[in-house]
Amino acid sequence: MSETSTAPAAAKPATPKPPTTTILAGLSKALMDAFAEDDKLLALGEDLADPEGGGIVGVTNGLSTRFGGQRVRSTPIAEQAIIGAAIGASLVGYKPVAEIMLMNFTTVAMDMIVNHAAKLRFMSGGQTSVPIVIRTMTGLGYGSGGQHCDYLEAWFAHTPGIKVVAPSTPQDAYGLLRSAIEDPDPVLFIENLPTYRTPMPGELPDAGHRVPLGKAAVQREGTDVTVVSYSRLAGEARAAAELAAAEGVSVEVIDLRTISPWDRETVLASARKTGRVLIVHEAVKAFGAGAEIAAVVGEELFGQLKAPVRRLGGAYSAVPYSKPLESAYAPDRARIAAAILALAR
Amino acid sequence: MSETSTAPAAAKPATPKPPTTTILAGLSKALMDAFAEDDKLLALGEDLADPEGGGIVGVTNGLSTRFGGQRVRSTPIAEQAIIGAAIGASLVGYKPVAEIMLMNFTTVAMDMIVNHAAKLRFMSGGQTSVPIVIRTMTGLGYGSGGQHCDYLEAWFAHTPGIKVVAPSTPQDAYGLLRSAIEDPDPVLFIENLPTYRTPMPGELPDAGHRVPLGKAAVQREGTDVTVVSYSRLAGEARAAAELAAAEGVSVEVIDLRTISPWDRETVLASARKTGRVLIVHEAVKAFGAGAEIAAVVGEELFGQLKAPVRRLGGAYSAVPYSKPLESAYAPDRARIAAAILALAR
Amino acid sequence: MATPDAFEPDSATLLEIYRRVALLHANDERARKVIRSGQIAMVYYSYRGQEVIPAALSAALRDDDYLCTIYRGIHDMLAKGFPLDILWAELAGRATGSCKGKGGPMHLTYPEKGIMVTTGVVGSTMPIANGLGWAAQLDGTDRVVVATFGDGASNIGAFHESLNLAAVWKLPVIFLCQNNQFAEHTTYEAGTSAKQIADRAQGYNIPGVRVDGNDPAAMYRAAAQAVARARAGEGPTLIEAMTFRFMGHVFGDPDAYIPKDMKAAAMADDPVPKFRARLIQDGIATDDQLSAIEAGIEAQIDAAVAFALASPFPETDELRRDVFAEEIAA
Amino acid sequence: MATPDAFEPDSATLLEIYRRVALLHANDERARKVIRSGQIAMVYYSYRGQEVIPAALSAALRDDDYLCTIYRGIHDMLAKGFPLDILWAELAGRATGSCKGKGGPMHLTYPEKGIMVTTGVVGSTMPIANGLGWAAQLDGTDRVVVATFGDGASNIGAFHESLNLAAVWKLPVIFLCQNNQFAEHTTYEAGTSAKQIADRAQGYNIPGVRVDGNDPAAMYRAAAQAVARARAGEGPTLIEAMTFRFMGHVFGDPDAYIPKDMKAAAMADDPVPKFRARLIQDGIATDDQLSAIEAGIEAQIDAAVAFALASPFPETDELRRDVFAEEIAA
Ligand SMILES: Cc1ncc(C[n+]2csc(CCOP(=O)(O)OP(=O)(O)O)c2C)c(N)n1
Ligand SMILES: Cc1ncc(C[n+]2csc(CCOP(=O)(O)OP(=O)(O)O)c2C)c(N)n1
Ligand SMILES: [Mg+2]
Ligand SMILES: [Mg+2]
Repeated sequence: MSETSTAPAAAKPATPKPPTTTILAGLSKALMDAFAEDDKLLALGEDLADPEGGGIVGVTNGLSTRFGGQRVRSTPIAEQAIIGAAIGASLVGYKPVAEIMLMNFTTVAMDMIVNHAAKLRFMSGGQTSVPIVIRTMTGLGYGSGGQHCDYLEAWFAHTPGIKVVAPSTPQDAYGLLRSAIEDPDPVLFIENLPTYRTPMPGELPDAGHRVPLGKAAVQREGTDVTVVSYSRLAGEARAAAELAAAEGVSVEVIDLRTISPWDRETVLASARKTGRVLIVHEAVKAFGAGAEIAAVVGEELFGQLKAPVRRLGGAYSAVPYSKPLESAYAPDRARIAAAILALAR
Repeated sequence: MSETSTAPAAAKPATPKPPTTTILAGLSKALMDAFAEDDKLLALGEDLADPEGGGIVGVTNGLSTRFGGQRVRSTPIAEQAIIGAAIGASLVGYKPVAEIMLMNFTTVAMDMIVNHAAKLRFMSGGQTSVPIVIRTMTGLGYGSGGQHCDYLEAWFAHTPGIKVVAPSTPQDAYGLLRSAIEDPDPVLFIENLPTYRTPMPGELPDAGHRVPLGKAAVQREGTDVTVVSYSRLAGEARAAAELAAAEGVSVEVIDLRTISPWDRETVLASARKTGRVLIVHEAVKAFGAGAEIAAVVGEELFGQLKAPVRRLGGAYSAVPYSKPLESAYAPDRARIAAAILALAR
Repeated sequence: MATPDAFEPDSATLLEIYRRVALLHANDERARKVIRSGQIAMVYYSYRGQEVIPAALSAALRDDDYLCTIYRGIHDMLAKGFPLDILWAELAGRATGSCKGKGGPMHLTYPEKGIMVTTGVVGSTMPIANGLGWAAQLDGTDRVVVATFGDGASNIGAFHESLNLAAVWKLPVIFLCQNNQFAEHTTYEAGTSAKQIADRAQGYNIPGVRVDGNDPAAMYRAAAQAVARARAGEGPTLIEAMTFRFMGHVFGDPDAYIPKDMKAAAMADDPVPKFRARLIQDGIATDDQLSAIEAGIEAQIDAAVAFALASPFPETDELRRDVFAEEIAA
Repeated sequence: MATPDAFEPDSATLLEIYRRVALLHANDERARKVIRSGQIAMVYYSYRGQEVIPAALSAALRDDDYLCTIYRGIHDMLAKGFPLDILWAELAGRATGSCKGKGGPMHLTYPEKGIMVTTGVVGSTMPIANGLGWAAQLDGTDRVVVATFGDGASNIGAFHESLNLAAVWKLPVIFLCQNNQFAEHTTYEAGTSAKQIADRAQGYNIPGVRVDGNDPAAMYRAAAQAVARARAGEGPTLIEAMTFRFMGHVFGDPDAYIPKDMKAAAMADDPVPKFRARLIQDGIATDDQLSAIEAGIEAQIDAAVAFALASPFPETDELRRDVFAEEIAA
């Protein structure tokens, strides 16, 4: 905006810069809008309220000031207590959004998440339910080493009773978080830390925007190869598709958005069309979420594919510190593009 | 034995009953033998020492009496403290065998297992290592409901730096536990509780017996269908193979024994031979360990299989209490046999 | 804050506590009988010997107060008002059970009486109880929450995180440790470093009270004082109620790890007949009155067991229900 | 047990403590300078202001004692003898680093000086320290183990489980809480219910000591007493060492959540120049002597940084090494 208004009158009219926004802004607006609409919403987590800076990255900035310190509470460093408090409040009508700062710290709260949040509806025969959202951030790229950036979505996808969501755009971040909050069951909501502030195309959606859980997005249409991904690497897959396009390969890019339950119909329809599927995630490849997708595609489209289903994922090691190792650890656009070309060949 | 000695002299000579033993006996002997050979071995866990009954099921019965209460220690109910103590002692030359009573209780120790035990060798650049064994039991069949019998092996198989083992026979229980103890890295050792005391063919191996980690067992040869399984369901698969044989289908049964790293060569060789693969586990099917195996078989043998790779696994729910539901939850020999026949058709 | 004496139970309260004790006692006897008879197979954690604790506690609670309890918690739930018929149907795994047979004895739930969570994981009542307390705070009600747990559970991380959070947030939660002196087969001393568990309260700057849980009046006073404190918005209390479990850890446990004289002494001091005799001696009730109460209870249990055994098992379709709000596709 | 006075540091010890303080101080200044200069990019948790704690502690330790420390732990490690060159090479992610560049600033390890674990997960030093203590017990040595952690970490489950186990097993472990009054952006009061963290020791029936961690003599006395107790087989001690972190939580933290006057007061009371002035005033060292020590340290750091920056990065093959003892196939 400032660009057009400050342009000298004589200059040729500046093409307006296409609007951009960020995932961080999408998440923050989703929380603000949702809290404004439903006074049963709560938020809790370490450093989450404004006296503590409104969240270590600022996603919840302003929330406690606007909605009060009783509804938006910073907690001690005690992840079992955080998830337990969310569960308890949710059993009697509240909708807490709990934050586990980094996904690796879910490891100290797995009992609450897996044995309790995910199971209480079933074990109580439907008498109680746990409509909570657990927001957590992760992702490599800033040299945090082995204990701060794992993608552990496969653990939770393997856990009946909890849904798993991971957006890759600001608009999806908004729409998925709103849907996760409205969902009657627990949702694990995975945010990529390194791309929080990356400018991405488009504007922030308005308050009516929702992205349904369980529905993938075909972010780019193509005919030769289907790439299935989610979270940050969906963005890398889109970039890789452009690289492949330059080599004459037409790529369809599917962002799963919801990892569990995942959108079989959309993936299978695309796979049927292209006959070639590549699945990409930052999590360790072995026993990762991609394995389930590959297994289902292979089973459902037996004899109909033109090539084996391929997977790219994180290396089989802890995430390394040193920059060259960290860069080599997970697929990037170049490696994805190379895999696409190899598949198409 | 008593049968032959008490048989009346005049009766026709009784065919000697083939010897049987149990997984429980195999595990106990493995611990006894290993402790006798290496005084760096330690054991710790809840109720594990003899004053506390030598373990809630008796696997460690007699161990503390024989090797002393300093080496074999009962602990408070504190799974993080248990695994932490094992890790610490292992860093400086001891080889602790830690027990997490039930696999669902690994949920309170995931940080120690995943962020520490599995990663310290890598993160220290090989300066330290964590040669521990984590024994844990699980499995449905005794009405313990939603929080006491999950199979969570897929979580650990997805974690670089820790191996995952699950025997289905007394001899393998012995040989795998000895190998796990001797392994220089952390091993998660999964024991099936309901079959601890089931009489199984064969005798207890002697102290030299080892089953190498990472090596599957072809427990039954066949030509039409390959069934890949482990833990209790490997036994059900063997029984199912007999049922299928009666219908004229020749089944090869592979017991993986080690889930991570799993024996690709053996599985792929069998799959190449039969062209039809069924993977069976008690864990939830969705995003289970079977998905990785199906994905790899589908990828490696693309175009060479006669039928899609099929998987059977636990239902997508918490484990139910009520007997009919519990029985319906996981595959049994009848369902496995039906799946084999459907595949072979 | 009023002293415990301000919470002395009157005769009517003591009689009401006894009614609950008698119910709990009879139900435990019956459960073990039914298992022995083979009518119902279940993993059963007898609370025999611990009846007075929840009976006295619940007399200080309202129906709309919340409870989170554990595998050894049927006494807690019955005292709080869990209906016998759907309890027994659940124990028998029937479709008519409170949880449609899906939960079983370790996961009994009955929100109508505030019985929100039963867990089989040691320590896990406490983090969830805090959330219920937070809700009560937000609602602006004076509801209180009780989280019960064992002595062994006081050594697990969830205990610590929960008491700290409850104290910092001043939550209306009562942390009730039923110290039966054993955790499975492990003695108090082998697992627990504190001289007494109540000492741990100091680490959270909250009241820590040790009480003879088998003494109805003492237990009532301690509970009522903690309830009053919570209702007044003054925050959590840790109660350590001393008791003993007569039947070992789980049904069938030969309990060789319990010193014989310790067990004999505890059983000789059985709180149930002792309380009964006391009521008669103090003129609060006659033997006949108590016998009538007990007979009524037996009849109710008879009916509940019969209801349970006559009920159908759930359909296997139930595996697809209650995983999420929406039924899962077959 | 001897009183703390029995552990009064002599002049030589105080000078040795200062040598370490000066090293820690200079290294932190350099680290922030190197980051600002862009020579090394890293997530850096400055310990500026907390130098006296590990300097005094380590003067009471032997090389063969064990240490488990945290992301904010470079001061602990340097004081324990971590070599500067492989420290800096690791910070720079080089193949010559102590962990071949794989661990980085949050996972520094150097077993030769007993530096066994550095963790980035709050609370996780403590469970592992117990295992090292168990090993020392089994070995029959009088080695001790120190687990350091922050005030915020005293609220997580691992703290509780670890102190309890250490107390029950009488392990030679010192639980050293560096209470800098903030956990990330959260104040002590907003996260911690105890009046003081040392109070929590009572829940484990072990000594709990609160000490001014910025006072070299007081810190040394507390540490030496705990070490003596551990070496004598009398079990663990909880030390709460009061301090302040001058640079916020992580490099770049604008620390708006810290009350300005609180920070100003703390920085005006900077323990490093204060200690230095004290040594001169007490005639333990001259300004020149101390300046010479400081200059020597600067030269060592210069050399270490140069070594680091001149070292090669690891080969990507390293991803397959040290996952297991045996290298993983490509
Ligand atoms: C986290 C966890 N670890 C271990 C167990 C196994 N377990 C079940 S009950 C029990 C003993 C609990 O003792 P206590 O807390 O004293 O309660 P009590 O059974 O005596 O009532 C143990 C160890 C469990 N259920 N959960
Ligand atoms: C289990 C866990 N939860 C959250 C975090 C994120 N985190 C890193 S440092 C920190 C604050 C720790 O405060 P304190 O223990 O006082 O140590 P200090 O940083 O002040 O030295 C938090 C919350 C973590 N690393 N681990
Ligand atoms: Mg107990
Ligand atoms: Mg701090």
